[in-house]
Amino acid sequence: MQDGVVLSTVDEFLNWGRKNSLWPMTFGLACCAIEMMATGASKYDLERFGCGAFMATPRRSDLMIVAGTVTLKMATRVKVLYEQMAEPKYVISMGSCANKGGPYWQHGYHVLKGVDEVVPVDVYVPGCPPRPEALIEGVMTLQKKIANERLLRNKWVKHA
Amino acid sequence: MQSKWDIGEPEKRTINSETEQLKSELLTLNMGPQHPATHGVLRIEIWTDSEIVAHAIPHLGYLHRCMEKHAENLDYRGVIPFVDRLDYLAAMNMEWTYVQAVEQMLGTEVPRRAELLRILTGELQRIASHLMAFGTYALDLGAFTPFLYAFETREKILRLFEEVSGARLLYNYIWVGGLWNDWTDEQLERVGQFCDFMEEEAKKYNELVSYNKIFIERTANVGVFSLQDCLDYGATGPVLRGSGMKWDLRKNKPYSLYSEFDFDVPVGDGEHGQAGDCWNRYMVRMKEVVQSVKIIRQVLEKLEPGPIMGKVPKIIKLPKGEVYVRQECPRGELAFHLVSEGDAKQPYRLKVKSPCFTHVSMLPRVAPGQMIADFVATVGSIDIVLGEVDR
Amino acid sequence: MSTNVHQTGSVKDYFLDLYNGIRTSFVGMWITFKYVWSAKHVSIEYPEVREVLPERSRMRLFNDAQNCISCTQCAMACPVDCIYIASEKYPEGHEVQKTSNGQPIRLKLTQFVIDTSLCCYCGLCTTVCPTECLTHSHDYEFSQYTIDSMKYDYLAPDVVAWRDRIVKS
Amino acid sequence: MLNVDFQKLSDLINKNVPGANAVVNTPEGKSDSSITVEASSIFAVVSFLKTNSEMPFNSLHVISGVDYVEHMEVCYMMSHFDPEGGREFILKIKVTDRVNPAVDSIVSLYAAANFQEREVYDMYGIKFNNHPDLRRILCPDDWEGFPLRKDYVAQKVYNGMEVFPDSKMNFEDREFIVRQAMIKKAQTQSAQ
Repeated sequence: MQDGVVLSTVDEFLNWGRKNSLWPMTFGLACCAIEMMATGASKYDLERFGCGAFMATPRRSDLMIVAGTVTLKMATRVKVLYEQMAEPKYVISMGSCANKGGPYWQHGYHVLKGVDEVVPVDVYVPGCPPRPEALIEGVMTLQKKIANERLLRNKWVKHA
Repeated sequence: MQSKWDIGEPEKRTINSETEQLKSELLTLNMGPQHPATHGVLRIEIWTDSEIVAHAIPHLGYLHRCMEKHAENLDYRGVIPFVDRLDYLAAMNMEWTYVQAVEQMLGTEVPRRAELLRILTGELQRIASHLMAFGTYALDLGAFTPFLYAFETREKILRLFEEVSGARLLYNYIWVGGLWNDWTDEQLERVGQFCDFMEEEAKKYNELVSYNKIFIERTANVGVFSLQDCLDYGATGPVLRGSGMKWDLRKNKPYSLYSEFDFDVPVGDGEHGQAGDCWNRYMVRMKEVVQSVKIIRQVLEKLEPGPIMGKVPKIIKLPKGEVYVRQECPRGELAFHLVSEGDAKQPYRLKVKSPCFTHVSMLPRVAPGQMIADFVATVGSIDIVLGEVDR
Repeated sequence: MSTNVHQTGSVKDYFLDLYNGIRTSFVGMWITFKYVWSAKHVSIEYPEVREVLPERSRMRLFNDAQNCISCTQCAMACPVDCIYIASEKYPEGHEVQKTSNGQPIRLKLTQFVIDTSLCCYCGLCTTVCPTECLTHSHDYEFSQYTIDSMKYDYLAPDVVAWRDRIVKS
Repeated sequence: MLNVDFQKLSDLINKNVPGANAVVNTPEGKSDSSITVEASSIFAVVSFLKTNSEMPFNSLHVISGVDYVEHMEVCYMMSHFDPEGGREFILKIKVTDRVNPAVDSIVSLYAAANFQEREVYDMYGIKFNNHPDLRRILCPDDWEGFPLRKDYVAQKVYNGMEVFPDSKMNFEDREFIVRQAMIKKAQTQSAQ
């Protein structure tokens, strides 16, 4: 109870709101984008997690799913898109290519070796491409992370 | 005579007399790389005069993954996973084309059952790819429901592919000399059931979208590629057929066992609009789905038990030489120019002729004079996959 | 010029267009409306209900280190070079163990690392394995917070516990 | 290859285009034949192929480059779309100058050549004279080097981003392997 009842409750409430209304950006790069679309479609239905409202603009989205290979030409654009997103913002790196360059890591002179070189990544989803379930699991992992955020407590509570 | 590519200086181009009088300045609009309607990371610089496109410049390379460089560093079997990732919506057809190129140089005899099953998977993949084209095209034009139907049907094919190959999207299933796994009778039976289902479904999609008056108004007479343009730019596949040329490699240069099969080659006939416009291009795909079902039915009749793998050396080394192998893929003719220097485990050069690359180069030709919304419809109708454009 | 100019026709054409527009829209809506009662439930409610994966599904790689003979064929076949194997000779007088299918283990495996964040799940490594110790498991739920935890050391002690988890689920 | 009599075609080219020097390459085995012409006459040859009445080619499929270290080759895949009977064949030219290679552009004959030539320029650095818009197409405009040449070494840093960052290259694991291999080699040598 060192954080205080009020702050904890308010934090929990804020986190609950944040984690259940993650709006991803419509941002497909390569093969994984197809699986991302499949996740949003009827069989897997990402909407069940409050995460299915794919927004066409970065300004009103909270989650960027980097689905596919990030090339050096694209990397600066990814960064610009990330910077345009309003706080709080989260990044899921989906698939091997976005994680670490994937199959193109060895001779890919034009491939960025992992999207974490340009934007901070919250959750890495493995797979090439990941199954839709794997992406959903990644979203759930992100929700767990958001649920443990100490938004107000970090601001107000002093730790010993 | 003004050559085809040259559409004039953007500044000097006159749209119509009205805009000439207004003397409006051209506005540069940047579509992409992140844009819902460009199907990936295509960036198109559009010079617009109010709502009318005066000039469109495609900028490619946002997904340039150096596949051709990788191919020069990998052994012949190891290239297949990379070939998959070219056109990730039609991975089976990509594999098949590459494998055919290697087999032609190697002189491998592929067993009959393997060839038939390749046709089966290739046609199933064509259906899946066209379903995707159908769903996303409807999505581009503002209809969301067809997307859900298309994906629901596509999942059935993906489930079959996953059972037989182990992956949903990028299979690595067609190997040099044959196939990785065999289809069981139970799976083939389900393919037959799927054929019945797909025929009904195609009728439903046509009622739902194709013959919808609003859809026809959006697409008919929009983005017309004349036949001469198509030939000049080297367009293939549904784009060429949509413009009225009855050219299909499966008929005109039958590879594999396609000469044994009875099917039609649908062409854009101008039922609505005129040949070469978005509606006819789109309709060619929908008709091809029915033809693919027809081919699959014939495969199921012809299939007999037998081996699925031919004789292939453990380490593949090709003799010195080169081949240029073309195949009819869902998006057009895919071709591989495979050069081998002999005595090497790697290809010396693997050039991919991607159909979408050609089709993207046609956009500057068709764009001038279109509304922006019509331009989106045109980009959607050529059904590009950026993995294949940029490679 | 390819703009979509509405054809100006007679009044009859105008009303025919209107009628066709409404009729075809209703045809489409009727198809969608039929889903209200005739639709099958297609959504898989994932965390609670899981789709049974086909037998050949290729998900996370698993190496049973006890059966590995350090032949490095998988590392050679891997098109993306994400398998790192190292081995050394057993000291003299060591009793040669055998794998489950009877192959002698002549080398001592000292490192078997797979970088999952590079793996492209193509399945080429599993097909060349002579002892079938390297397999694709059906486990796909392993998203991580850090990139370093994507690298799997199959000689680590906790890997057995991880395998038990797969076998159970 | 489809419906092409190579000998007849090369004779046709030689007869109608002076200085073309068309030679048929007939390889062993199952490889495809091709026709090599002089690089300087490529425009005339393609122009002839497009307009002649005996064996016309109404479409250009693709332009591909191959780097044979001592020389480079540009391959033009000519194609004829005709439901009655199609044709296709590979037309080749050799480019010997590696420092400043240049050939004539054929964009004014086939619009398809526009993007294809840009790609060959991007990958091999072969300049095309009279090309309307010869820029890089796949790589960024400020990219260094021509990636598909055999002697290409990728640049280290592009735009502030490392192309092959050390932290992502798994050096520790691979070094371990290399070290093990060296030990093994030393052991075998000492045994001998």
